Amino acid sequence: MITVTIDGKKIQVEEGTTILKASEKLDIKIPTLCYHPLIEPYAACRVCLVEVNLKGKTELMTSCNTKVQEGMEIQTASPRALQSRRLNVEMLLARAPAAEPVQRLARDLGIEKPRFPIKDPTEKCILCGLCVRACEQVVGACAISFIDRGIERKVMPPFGEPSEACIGCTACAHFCPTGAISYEDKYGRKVIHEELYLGPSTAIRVPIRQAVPMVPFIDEKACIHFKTGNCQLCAKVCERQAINHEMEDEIVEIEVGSIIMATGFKPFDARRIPAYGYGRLPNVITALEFEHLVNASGPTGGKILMTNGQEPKSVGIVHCVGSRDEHYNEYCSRICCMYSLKFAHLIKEKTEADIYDFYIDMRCFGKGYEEFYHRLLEEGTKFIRGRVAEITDLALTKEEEGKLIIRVEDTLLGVVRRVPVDMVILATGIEPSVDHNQIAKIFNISCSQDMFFLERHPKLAPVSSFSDGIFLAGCCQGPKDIPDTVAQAGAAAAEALALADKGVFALEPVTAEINEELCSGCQICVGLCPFNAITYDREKDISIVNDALCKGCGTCVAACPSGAAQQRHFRDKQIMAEIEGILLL
Amino acid sequence: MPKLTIEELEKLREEVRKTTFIREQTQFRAKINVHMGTCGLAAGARNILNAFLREIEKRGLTDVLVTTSGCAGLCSREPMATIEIAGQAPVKYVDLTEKKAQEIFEKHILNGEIVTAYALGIGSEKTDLT
Amino acid sequence: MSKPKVAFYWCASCGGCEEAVVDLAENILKVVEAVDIVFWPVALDFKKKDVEAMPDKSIAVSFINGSVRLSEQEEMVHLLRRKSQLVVAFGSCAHLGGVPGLANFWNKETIFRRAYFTTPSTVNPDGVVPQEKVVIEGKELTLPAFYDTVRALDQVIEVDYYLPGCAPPPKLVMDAVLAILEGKLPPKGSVLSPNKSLCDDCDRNKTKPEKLTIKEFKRPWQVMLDPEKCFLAQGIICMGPATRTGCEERCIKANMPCRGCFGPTDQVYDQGAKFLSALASLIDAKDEKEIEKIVQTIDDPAGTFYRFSLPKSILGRRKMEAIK
Amino acid sequence: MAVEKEKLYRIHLMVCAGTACVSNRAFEIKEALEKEIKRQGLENEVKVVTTGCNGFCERGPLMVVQPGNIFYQMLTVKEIPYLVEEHFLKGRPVKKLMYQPPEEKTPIPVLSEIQFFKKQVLVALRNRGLIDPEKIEDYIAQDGYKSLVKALTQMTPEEIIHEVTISGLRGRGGAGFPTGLKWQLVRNAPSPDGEKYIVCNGDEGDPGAYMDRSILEADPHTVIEGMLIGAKAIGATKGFIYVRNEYPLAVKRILIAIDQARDYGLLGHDILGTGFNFDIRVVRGAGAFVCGEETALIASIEGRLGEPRPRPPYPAEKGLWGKPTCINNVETWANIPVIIDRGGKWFASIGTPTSKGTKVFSLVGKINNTGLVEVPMGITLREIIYDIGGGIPGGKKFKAVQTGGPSGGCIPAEKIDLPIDYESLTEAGSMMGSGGMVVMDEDTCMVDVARYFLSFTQDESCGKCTPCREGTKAMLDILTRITEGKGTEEDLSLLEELAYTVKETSLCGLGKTAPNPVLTTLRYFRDEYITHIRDKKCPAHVCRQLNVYTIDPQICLEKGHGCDVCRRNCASEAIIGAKGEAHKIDQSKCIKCGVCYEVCNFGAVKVD
Amino acid sequence: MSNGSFEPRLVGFLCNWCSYTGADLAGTARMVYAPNIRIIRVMCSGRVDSQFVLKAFREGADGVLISGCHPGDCHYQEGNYKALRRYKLLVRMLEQLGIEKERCRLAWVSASEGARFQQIVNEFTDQIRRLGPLNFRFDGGSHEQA
Repeated sequence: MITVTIDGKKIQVEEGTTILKASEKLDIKIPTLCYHPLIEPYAACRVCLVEVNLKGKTELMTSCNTKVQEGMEIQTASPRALQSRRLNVEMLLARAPAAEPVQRLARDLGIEKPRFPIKDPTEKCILCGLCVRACEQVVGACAISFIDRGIERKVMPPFGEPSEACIGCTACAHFCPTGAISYEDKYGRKVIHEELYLGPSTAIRVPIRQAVPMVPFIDEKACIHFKTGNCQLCAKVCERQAINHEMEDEIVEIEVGSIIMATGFKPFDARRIPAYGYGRLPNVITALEFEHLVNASGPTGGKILMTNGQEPKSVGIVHCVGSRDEHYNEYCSRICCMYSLKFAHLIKEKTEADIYDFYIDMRCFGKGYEEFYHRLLEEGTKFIRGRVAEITDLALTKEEEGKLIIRVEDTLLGVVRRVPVDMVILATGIEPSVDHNQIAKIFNISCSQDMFFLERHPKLAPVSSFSDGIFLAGCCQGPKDIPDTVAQAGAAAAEALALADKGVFALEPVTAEINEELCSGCQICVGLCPFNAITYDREKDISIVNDALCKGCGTCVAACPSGAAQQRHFRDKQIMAEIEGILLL
Repeated sequence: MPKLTIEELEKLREEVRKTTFIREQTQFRAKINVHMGTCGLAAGARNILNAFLREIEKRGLTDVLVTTSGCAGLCSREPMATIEIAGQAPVKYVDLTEKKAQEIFEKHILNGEIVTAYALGIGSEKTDLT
Repeated sequence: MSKPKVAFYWCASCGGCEEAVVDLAENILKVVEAVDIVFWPVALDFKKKDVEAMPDKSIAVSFINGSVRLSEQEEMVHLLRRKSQLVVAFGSCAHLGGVPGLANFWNKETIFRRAYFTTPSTVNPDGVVPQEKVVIEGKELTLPAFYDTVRALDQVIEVDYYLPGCAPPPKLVMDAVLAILEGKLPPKGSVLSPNKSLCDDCDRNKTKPEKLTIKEFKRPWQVMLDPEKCFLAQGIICMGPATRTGCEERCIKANMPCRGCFGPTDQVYDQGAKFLSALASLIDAKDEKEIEKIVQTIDDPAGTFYRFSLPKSILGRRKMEAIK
Repeated sequence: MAVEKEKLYRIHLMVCAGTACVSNRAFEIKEALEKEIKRQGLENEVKVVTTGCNGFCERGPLMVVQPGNIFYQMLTVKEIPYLVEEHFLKGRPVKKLMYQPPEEKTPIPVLSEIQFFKKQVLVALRNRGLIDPEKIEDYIAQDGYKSLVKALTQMTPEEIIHEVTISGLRGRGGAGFPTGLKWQLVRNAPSPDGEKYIVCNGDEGDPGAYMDRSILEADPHTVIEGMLIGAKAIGATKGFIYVRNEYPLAVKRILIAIDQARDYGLLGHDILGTGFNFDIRVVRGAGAFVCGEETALIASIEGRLGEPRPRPPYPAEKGLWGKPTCINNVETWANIPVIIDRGGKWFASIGTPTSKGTKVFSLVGKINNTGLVEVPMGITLREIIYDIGGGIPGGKKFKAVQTGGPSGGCIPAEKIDLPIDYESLTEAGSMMGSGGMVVMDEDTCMVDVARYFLSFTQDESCGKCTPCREGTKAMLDILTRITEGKGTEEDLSLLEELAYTVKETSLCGLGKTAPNPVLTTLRYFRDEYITHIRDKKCPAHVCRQLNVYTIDPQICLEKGHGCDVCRRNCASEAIIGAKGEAHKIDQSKCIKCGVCYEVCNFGAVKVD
Repeated sequence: MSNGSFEPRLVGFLCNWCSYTGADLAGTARMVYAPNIRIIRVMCSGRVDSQFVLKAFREGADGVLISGCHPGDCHYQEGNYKALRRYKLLVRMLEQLGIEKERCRLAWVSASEGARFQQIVNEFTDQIRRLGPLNFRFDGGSHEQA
């Protein structure tokens, strides 16, 4: 351990600590510009100079990188240090007048105006090199570096053209102390949002604050480590060393008796209706985004705000977005009406905005639903019956300026109306989940017209699929709200338990069987069986019937060209005899 | 040039020094001055000069200086050369031939005895020697 | 005791089976040593009365190929049945009725009209038609009767064994002859070939897709046939799955689909109908009009499915009254 | 092993082929000589040898005839035939081509007698003019690689370092860090995989300094031998010679030397069969002055942006690719073989108590004998300027001398008797630096000198740290304003504050020494700054904006008869007057370009 | 059901889940339908092999009815589709064998359509009666005839 005195205070620190860190322990603040705790010190801005007296020799040293030595006496604000710091800051102010940290530092040091000519009043870059070093040390992409020399020195990608090495991770923008780096994607839209932003923020994040378990996860697509093998800052700063980038998903295979398919649904992508302007017009948000907005643990802590951060004065809720529409989905998604009413109620409660609700038919089928609808009517929500044609920001009259105009044909009044609102919530419907088809293929579940899973029988076996032992629950079988889903889940669980409880599986008596000596392995029967009960054994070159799966329809027996397949109780011989007997007289 | 060992380096040093010594050497034991006036040249002074050089080379001597000078005036007795051993008076030899030159080199330069048969006269015309 | 007597007889057939005997190449010598051929009208000048002169059951085995179309053939077959211990139906015609059996779509009258009148190359102004009896110059000439229906051998006499194949392969014939000589014969009435369908040892079987379906049926000449791929997977009708194996896939190896000449396996009553059920099930369509369109792409279902086995099919022939 | 037999010649013509003489058409002289010798049939007797820089650049192209050490200078192709016949054939040296000191009548034939060479003590330049740099045999003949054999076979690394330490040799690059100590540090520094490097710093960015160049051109092998000995001492495995790409001839010759050394088994694997491995790679500098600084040089060799990094860690602990690295200047390496050969004590006998050995200075500027001089430490300025340099041309008064290039400072005339060594120069506000010595006479404007050197360091600043990048530019702006007569009093104090801060807070040597020219000129010639600011006058008339050009009507009329030359050349039509009349300058239009002053043959134009 | 003494003999292959139940419903609901039809129960219409149809005609049936669930209703999902495909190809072959297309009919009858079954059978019987007897005889041997 090394003892040094800083501004008169004695302190003991391990070997190798820098003067800056030592003074931080004594919460003495030394100004820095080109220093960042997570990056190797660069000692280029010379603002962190302090006067150091070691064995009689006093010298100005940069505190960010000089390591303490036994018996050092350090003065962080000695006149000599202050004077040199002031001149350096003054020179930096002349170079980058618009850089806030420099302005702040200049004010602290009492500099009004730099005595040197200002080349560009809007210049922010102070050439501290943090961006270059972050790109090299943290990200490992080395996409930008300093070019030119002396006064002409600036930060550029090679030849000034966009560099392929850049992986667009905006690390440089985040490390830049003066905001000199702005970032746009190729459409010129600001990627680092100044305004409210509902999307994911960082590569390592807690999904939502109400997530169970409330544990952060690493989004591999966004995390730099999986792109360049570097960074791992999160692992560095995590005190409990709980982050290990090498962990990978494991595929675990378990033998089960029955499977309950609860693969859920995917909300309708509102972008598919360009007329509603989602993704193009600000403040047109989907129901899920509003849910995120109004949630207490959401980005705004539950306050309903527009992207510019103010409260909307008028809100439009549009029903049946993507449902009951032959261009998209003909079925009704059942849940949109009720959650739209909930939204209307929440908006009324949290803001003074007046609410317009555009519906076709108000489907309040559940217990207490209709009563809730009447409460909404009393609260003064304006219900307009008609499908919304378009949402546009093209104002025709004065008060429509800066508003979102909802064009709708009001079928009760029989007139086309233009309703200007501040914010529009699109009540998007329900669609089969993203990987619905693959799952259906894996579990050999057939789909009904509307692409949801087909139950074996709507009334007699609503929760079981055609393959025995595979049951369906929730929206994967069709749009439904939470009460119905819970009920169905209970039924599916009961069915599964019933199966498990029996322990024994009653075989169908009338199944088909294939005589091994006669079967030539022509596989014609394999393709016919809707229950995949027949599999072709490549080594023995014969087809084999799985008694558990065979339902006994006999289609394969009729089609077996060599007569090797027979159906118990309905053998060819038996039916031939029946025909002869029946036609005797 | 294959890699050298230390001995070979030293041998090479001696070898090369034999030809570059004249760049540094300032004192010499003997000086041969071949007169290369136009007449001398015509009479074959060049061969004589080369003969002397060969002799030095053969023996690898590093203390014998060979210079030329203009016509010594006695054109009829060309080719001529003045041999001077340090500290002794210069001796002028006349009507030289290569064989005579070799003989003079052995007797006069190496053993120091003047070959009176071929000598014209002893003593120098000039006093200082630069 | 003396060598067993063997008889060959040739009824309504193309004669290919007679040559098949010669196909044994050098093995024919072994056969000739072992047996004594007493009746082989196609090769040597045997006469009917020679057979009549033999005592009953004196022929060990008689190989009868060809189906029965004329009264003469019927008579000879009955004669041979009487004279021999074992009768072997040699070849598809004897075994199933063969290609001649396809005539059962017509009767005698329509056949004679086609043969002697309407074929373009026939010039028969006088309408001369062969008669069973005719007197020329005072002498009476007789011809055998021409039946309306062609019958397979076992539909006329009792047959002990069948040698399938439109021209049974020499290996099969050799095995049969040896079996007979050594007396190691399977139970009477069985077909001397394995009781599985061709797919069992066809190399193309492994190229069948997991779910075999057919969108459109095509004739072999309409498609560049892939030498490795299963014909059904290429939309070509191949009777392999419904036909008994044993022919070592000589047609398929020549890149042509199997036409079913070995006949059905034992469990199948009617090769044509059975194959129809199998093939129809593979049609890849659910809508009725769509199925109708695909079915139309098969030109001649009965002709294709009953190419060798019409007489032995359940119905055996086209309904007489329906023939005009 | 028979080395290709060298023929014995009776005369060797040592033609100087340093860059200066080459640019003075030395190679044409050589061809002319060879042609002439052939014509005279002397090709078997007279050998023409091209050597490195002889040092007396003022008098190039030059040649030394051996034996006899006859020195010919300012040769022209025209005189070669006469020279060959007269001297080489007839043996009569040609007087009119010999060096004749300005005041005396008789030429001095023998080189060693010439004043310029007499006071010089050659250690680093010992083989100057004696060997053909492109022939290793010549170097070996001059006891080349003898020290290497001694070091490899008879000395342990510690003994070598001990010898260098007691020799008192200090870094010739400019900082003057004791070489022995540096070698000891690098030897002791731990290296995980045992890898250590030594580097020869041939960047020599200072304008006016070219001693490294002439050593590399004249005697590359001494550097190689020095590095080999250093490698043995330190335990380095690889060596780099970092040479400015602006020295093409030096690069060519060092590469040839390395190849020849490798062929002879003096470099690479199992050197001289002693099992010692060491190889050298030449890295060409891209022309950044900052890359002369140790850490920037390392970055440049590693292929990174040439910018210095803070120290510690010093290159001795963590240098090239993180391994311990010893960086020494070309001249430092050149001294090593001599020290090993003749012993540290002999080397220590030369020089002052604190600065041992000799130093090569490039004597340039207002001096008669421009050239390279190697003088023992402790020699006084006066001896260098007057005895060796031959005084100031044109009888002008000596005003000051600038040492250490742009990082150095100016030493005024009063300090002419200052003995030259590291401490004395630093104390005087300048520094030894690489050895550039620019002599200035009364016609030099000190402010302009400061401005020139500052414009150099400002342009060469790598721009990494704020004080150097911004400070040099600010100082330059102020100095430019002063030279244009727009300077104010505050400018002066701001200039001083800037100079002090840049010197104190810059990250690397360049920044720390850039203000020296300003600080020393302010310290010794503050009055000149005042006259520039207050009187808006430049005593030396160098700052043209401050000059006032007038035409003396009388001289113009009587001597020049109104020849109108000045009016025709005046670009801004500031001169009025017709032919035959006295001309006048309209001060409002005059942009003070000074053309009229130059073209007027009659001295009618006056400047004050 | 008059026109002379010819009473057509019909064979019906009914699928167990729909047609057979439908026929049973017709019966329990006392819906009279022509007795000419003789019913053979199979688990699914997909089980009906073309051999059975030929066999029926061979044994003297004048008409054959194949009946299964409506497409999409099949208890085994796709059995009826296979029956439809075989029927389409079979009727073409029957025509070639001299049996009129009408003599073989495919009809979808679901479990609740007792009335529809009655109407189909009666109508089918009249149709065959109009067509007259098939009496498929020929002088060739058959299996039994030795």
